[in-house]
Amino acid sequence: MSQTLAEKFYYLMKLGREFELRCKEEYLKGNISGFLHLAVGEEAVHVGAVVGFGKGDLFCPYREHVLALARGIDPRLIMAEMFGKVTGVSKGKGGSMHLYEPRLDFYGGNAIVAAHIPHAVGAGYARKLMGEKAGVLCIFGDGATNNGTFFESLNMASLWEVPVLFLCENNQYAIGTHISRSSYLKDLYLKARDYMPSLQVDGMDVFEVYQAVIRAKEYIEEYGKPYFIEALTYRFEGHSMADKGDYRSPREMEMFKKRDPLELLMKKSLKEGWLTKEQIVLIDQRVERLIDESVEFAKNSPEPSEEELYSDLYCGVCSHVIP
Amino acid sequence: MSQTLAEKFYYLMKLGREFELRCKEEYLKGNISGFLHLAVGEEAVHVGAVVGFGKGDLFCPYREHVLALARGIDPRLIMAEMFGKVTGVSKGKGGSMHLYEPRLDFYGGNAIVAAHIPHAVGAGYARKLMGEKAGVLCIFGDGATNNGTFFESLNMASLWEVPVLFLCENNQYAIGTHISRSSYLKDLYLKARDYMPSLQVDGMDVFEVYQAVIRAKEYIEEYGKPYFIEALTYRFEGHSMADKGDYRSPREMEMFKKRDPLELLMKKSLKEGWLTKEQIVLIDQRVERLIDESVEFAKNSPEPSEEELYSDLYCGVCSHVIP
Amino acid sequence: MLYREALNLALDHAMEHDQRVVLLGEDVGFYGGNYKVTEGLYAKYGQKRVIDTPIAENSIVGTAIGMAMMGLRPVAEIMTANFSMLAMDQIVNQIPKLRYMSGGKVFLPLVVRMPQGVAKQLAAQHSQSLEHLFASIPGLYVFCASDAVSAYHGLLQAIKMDDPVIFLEHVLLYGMDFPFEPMEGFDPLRARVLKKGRDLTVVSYLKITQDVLKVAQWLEERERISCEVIDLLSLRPIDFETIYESVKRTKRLAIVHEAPKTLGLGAEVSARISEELFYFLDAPPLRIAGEEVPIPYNRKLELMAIPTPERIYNQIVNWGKRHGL
Amino acid sequence: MLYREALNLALDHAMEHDQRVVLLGEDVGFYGGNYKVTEGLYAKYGQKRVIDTPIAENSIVGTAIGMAMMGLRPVAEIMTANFSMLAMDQIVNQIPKLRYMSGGKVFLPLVVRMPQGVAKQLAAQHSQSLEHLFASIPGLYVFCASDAVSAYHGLLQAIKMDDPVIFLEHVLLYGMDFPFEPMEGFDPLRARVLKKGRDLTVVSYLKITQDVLKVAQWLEERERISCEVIDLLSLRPIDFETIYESVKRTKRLAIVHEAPKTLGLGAEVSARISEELFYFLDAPPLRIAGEEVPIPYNRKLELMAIPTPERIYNQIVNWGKRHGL
Ligand SMILES: Cc1ncc(C[n+]2csc(CCOP(=O)(O)OP(=O)(O)O)c2C)c(N)n1
Ligand SMILES: Cc1ncc(C[n+]2csc(CCOP(=O)(O)OP(=O)(O)O)c2C)c(N)n1
Ligand SMILES: [Mg+2]
Ligand SMILES: [Mg+2]
Repeated sequence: MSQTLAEKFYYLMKLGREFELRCKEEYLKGNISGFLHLAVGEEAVHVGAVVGFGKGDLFCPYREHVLALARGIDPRLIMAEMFGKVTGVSKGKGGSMHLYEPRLDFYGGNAIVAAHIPHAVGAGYARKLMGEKAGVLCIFGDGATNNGTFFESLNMASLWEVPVLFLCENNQYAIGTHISRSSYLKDLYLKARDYMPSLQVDGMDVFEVYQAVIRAKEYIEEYGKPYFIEALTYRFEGHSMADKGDYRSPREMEMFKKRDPLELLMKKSLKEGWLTKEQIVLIDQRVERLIDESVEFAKNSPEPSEEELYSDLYCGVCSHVIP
Repeated sequence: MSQTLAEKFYYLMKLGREFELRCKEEYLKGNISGFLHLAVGEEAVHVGAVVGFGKGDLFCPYREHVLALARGIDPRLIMAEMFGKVTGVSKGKGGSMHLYEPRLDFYGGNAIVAAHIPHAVGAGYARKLMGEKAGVLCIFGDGATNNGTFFESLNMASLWEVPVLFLCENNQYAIGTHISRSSYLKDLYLKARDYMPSLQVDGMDVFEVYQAVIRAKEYIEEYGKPYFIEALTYRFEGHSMADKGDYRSPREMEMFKKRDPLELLMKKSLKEGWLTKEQIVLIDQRVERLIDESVEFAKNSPEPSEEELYSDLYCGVCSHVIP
Repeated sequence: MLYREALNLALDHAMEHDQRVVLLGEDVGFYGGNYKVTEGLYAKYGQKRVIDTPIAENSIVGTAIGMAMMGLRPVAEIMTANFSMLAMDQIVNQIPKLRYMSGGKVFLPLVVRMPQGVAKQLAAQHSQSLEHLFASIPGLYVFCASDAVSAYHGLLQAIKMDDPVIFLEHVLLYGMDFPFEPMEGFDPLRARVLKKGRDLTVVSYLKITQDVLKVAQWLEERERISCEVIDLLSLRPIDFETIYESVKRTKRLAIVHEAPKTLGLGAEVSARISEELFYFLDAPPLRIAGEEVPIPYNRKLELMAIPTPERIYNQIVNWGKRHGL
Repeated sequence: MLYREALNLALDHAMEHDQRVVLLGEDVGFYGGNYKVTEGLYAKYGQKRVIDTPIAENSIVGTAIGMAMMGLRPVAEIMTANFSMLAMDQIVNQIPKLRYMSGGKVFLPLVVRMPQGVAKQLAAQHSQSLEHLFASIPGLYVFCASDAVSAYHGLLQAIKMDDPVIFLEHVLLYGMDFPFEPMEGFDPLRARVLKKGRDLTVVSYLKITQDVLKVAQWLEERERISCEVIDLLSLRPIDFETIYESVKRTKRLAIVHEAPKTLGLGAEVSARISEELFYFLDAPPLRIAGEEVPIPYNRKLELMAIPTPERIYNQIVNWGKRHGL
């Protein structure tokens, strides 16, 4: 069990890491533009949560490449989106912050902080009303928990008994502002504890995240009610490509890099015998191939045609259920 | 001490009660229009808080006649405002929901639920920055505590150490919606307890409100930090003149009317010997005279002239401090 | 039939035939709605489909979006348009962009209903007309209704559509009684010609259409000026074809609305007519609109701030005199 | 001088001379501002006067209002205009109404600064131009700046005013370098005639004014069309006097902006010019504006969605041909 899991985690986290580092390269080459937010350092949260949650809808912030990959969206389609190509998951109209794949229950990518949180609540409400019990996973940052919409959503979810797992990835920063300068409460799970079960986990340990999410998912499905997890993590890169991230002390950065979730997982897996060096090399090679293919695919894909400017704005159709 | 206080409370609460009942009459006669929200039943909160708080800025919701009277605004000017006359505190342009008197540190009257809460935080910040320590009293309803702006304000006030007393008058209803249908937490002081000292008081007992506010004020002035009080109360009338309030059971209404704050105060004052029957009669007469005068004044006051339509929109002047 | 009853009928009809239709908003359930538009529906459809919400406008619209993404067809009520300013992030940044940004993968069959306008002495924060804010946003539909028939059919059509619609009502219309006869083939995207005329085309919408009809009669009777009255049922998109067709005949256009003139809907209509029919026009398009002030509480000032039938009449007559009508 | 440096200079100057001036917003303090407009001010004036805020736009503006009521002169930064939609309650329902509703008793000497517009592939939620939403609200002033001089003086003047001002910047201007010479008697309420011309008046503002200047040169060189270029520094109120004066001479008006055409500022300018100068006009006023879509991520589509210098040029030439220019 741990073996299969370790392999899966390592694959997805490595894929996430390398995919994003490649995005960075392609950004510097000018193939990707706009805001590019990397989750390097936060892969354990993203992968642990998505794998642990399993079936159910995902609502994500703009830092969502790894989440999309973990959900199983084809990396080629994601890379094509970043390149602004018509083959991208959002036809090249969304870009890095707006990846969508409803067939895999993946609902973005949203570039307005906290705005997707009520979407998740509404989605959970709908699923429950329609008799499904999988529930919804909603991911957002520490900064988002200072926004009123977050609180409104906590209240609605608990009041209406909506099956949502609120997952706060606390990387301590909102762009250049440390949490101590923006939130009176530093332990963010406190913000939810009066509304629902709420706890804090080590977001650098993919197993810990995974297990907490599994438990949360069980609770959500059993009771049809919300749950809150705060995962402590850190982003190794700047906020976006426009930010060097140098407002953080080298000491602080070092401290967290020592707990690189990917390395932690690798070391533990080797030590516990879940993975061999050879397996790791094989996975690494597979990841590299996949990413090369993705970039190739993206490069060779066509741009959207001019007609796309006005397509996808309105559906222009009506339901015929109502006479 | 209790004697002087009892007299003061009785006078202000009686004035508030009779003033509002008279407003209702004048409304039915067509002399007052628009939304008229009465605080009948909630006078102990309004009077206890304003008297207890003493010096400092007041920020109120739209149910603010009694608060304005307790702050010492001339009832004639309030009544004139209700009549839409140019002699009103807001020149007849604001009406019932928008009473302003900055000379008495009274800053409205706001008709958007919860919108004035950040104003109070900003005001407190400014006062503290300018070296004043009186702080700010901010009053709002139970319904307002479900709005995101409320939470944003709690966070800012505690983070920035702003001297604000947040006073929630929990009358259990937001228009026709009972608190149990709008808030997961029914004890509203819980919403603030992680941010600042926070407690619940009996809002029908003016002494209890008063004493809690005195203690809160001491804390605010000493530490320059925020404080939260939830006062449990009830409104005896409908939400506004447009609402009959009949979504509440007669049983519930009766139960609360037995705890009419004005009667509670009167009984206690008589029993404790703080007030005599004769004193009460004298106060009642004084109140009646004052209200009659207010209505007379309002009636005899002129309407705003046509030029007033475009006045008070912009100041059109500049500060000369900056060269 | 009362306007509010027509709206209620539309909601009831939609909920009865489509399980996916749900209502949400402040006081819409147990209380029956602040303006009683949802009365009776809570009892009939239960609290899971008629949802009382906290006072949290941004998240009311936000949850409606999530519901719509999953296949429900939510109708959210914002108690009045004034409070929709709290929901502007969801209305401007989310609703009209999600389908586009997702390359068509997400669609939002939702309606956000709200009343607006000047009632009587509700003062500045409760008297606004804000249609132009919504109507300026690509990706939204903005519908409105000026009587019971357009209320019933317009709202029903908005619910049926797979696209998001902002549906505007007017506080003063709720209690007004109108003849009501359900009709076939009602299309809110087409403007209605409520009265044929020769000399002048008058465009309006919502409550003020009722005033315009009265003014048109006065003009006919007192000045022998024959107005063609066009009632817009959609403010985004605006059915310009119907307006062009009319103005080509009348050679003159007036547009009347309650919102202040500056950047109001009249600006767009006037600009478009100049662009398309410049050489047809016998007079500059006339805008009759609210004053550039917040709405004051005092009744006299309040009535000065918005176009009354008298003022509409006088402005048309004076403009007509200046421009050879 | 860079545009962002000019803004920084204005803030610094104001803070140095007036203790009551405070700054607040996300990342404005320790970090120096997302676009570095407030760089250095935190170190110079301390954290009490340069206040880092949580991500809570409605309450950022709300606290600024409270500060202004007490006599401070806050300058709030909203990181980009897109996020101002979260603050619309305070911007629409509070700021422009408080003075009026209080019969003049409360005044709000505050500025809300924000950049807007299309940068490069930031997609629909980060690329909006929303000036018309603010400019339609009575009680607000809406200023903007198209170069370093107007940035410096415009912002400084906004801070000096006892009235509330929404101050719009453009994301693409921040890094642009301009000649800078402080001037006497700068008045943001007056539009600037940046270039004199005979055949046509072109009105614009913010970044696109820079494009218009380029287009005016091309038109002169290639088509011998002489444009008068007017740069608006205030969008509410608009200085129509300056526009009238110009159009009376040129007989033709074009207005250019990045926001979508429908209900954009061009609608108001066009409508007003028709109303006031109907008999002077040799051609219908021309609006050159953004397309009616959210801004797409793909660069090719993005550039199709907004007026580029080439497209401005072509539209003017074609319109000129149709209308005898
Ligand atoms: C409502 C809103 N305000 C401001 C921004 C600008 N902004 C983008 S990301 C960000 C910081 C968010 O921090 P956090 O929620 O902790 O997420 P992280 O970036 O750390 O993953 C800000 C302020 C925005 N996108 N939306
Ligand atoms: C933002 C906003 N939403 C809705 C309303 C309509 N409204 C006016 S009062 C009210 C109820 C407020 O309840 P509460 O805060 O408990 O105050 P109370 O009336 O009980 O004193 C509502 C929903 C409003 N004025 N503002
Ligand atoms: Mg963060
Ligand atoms: Mg209440």
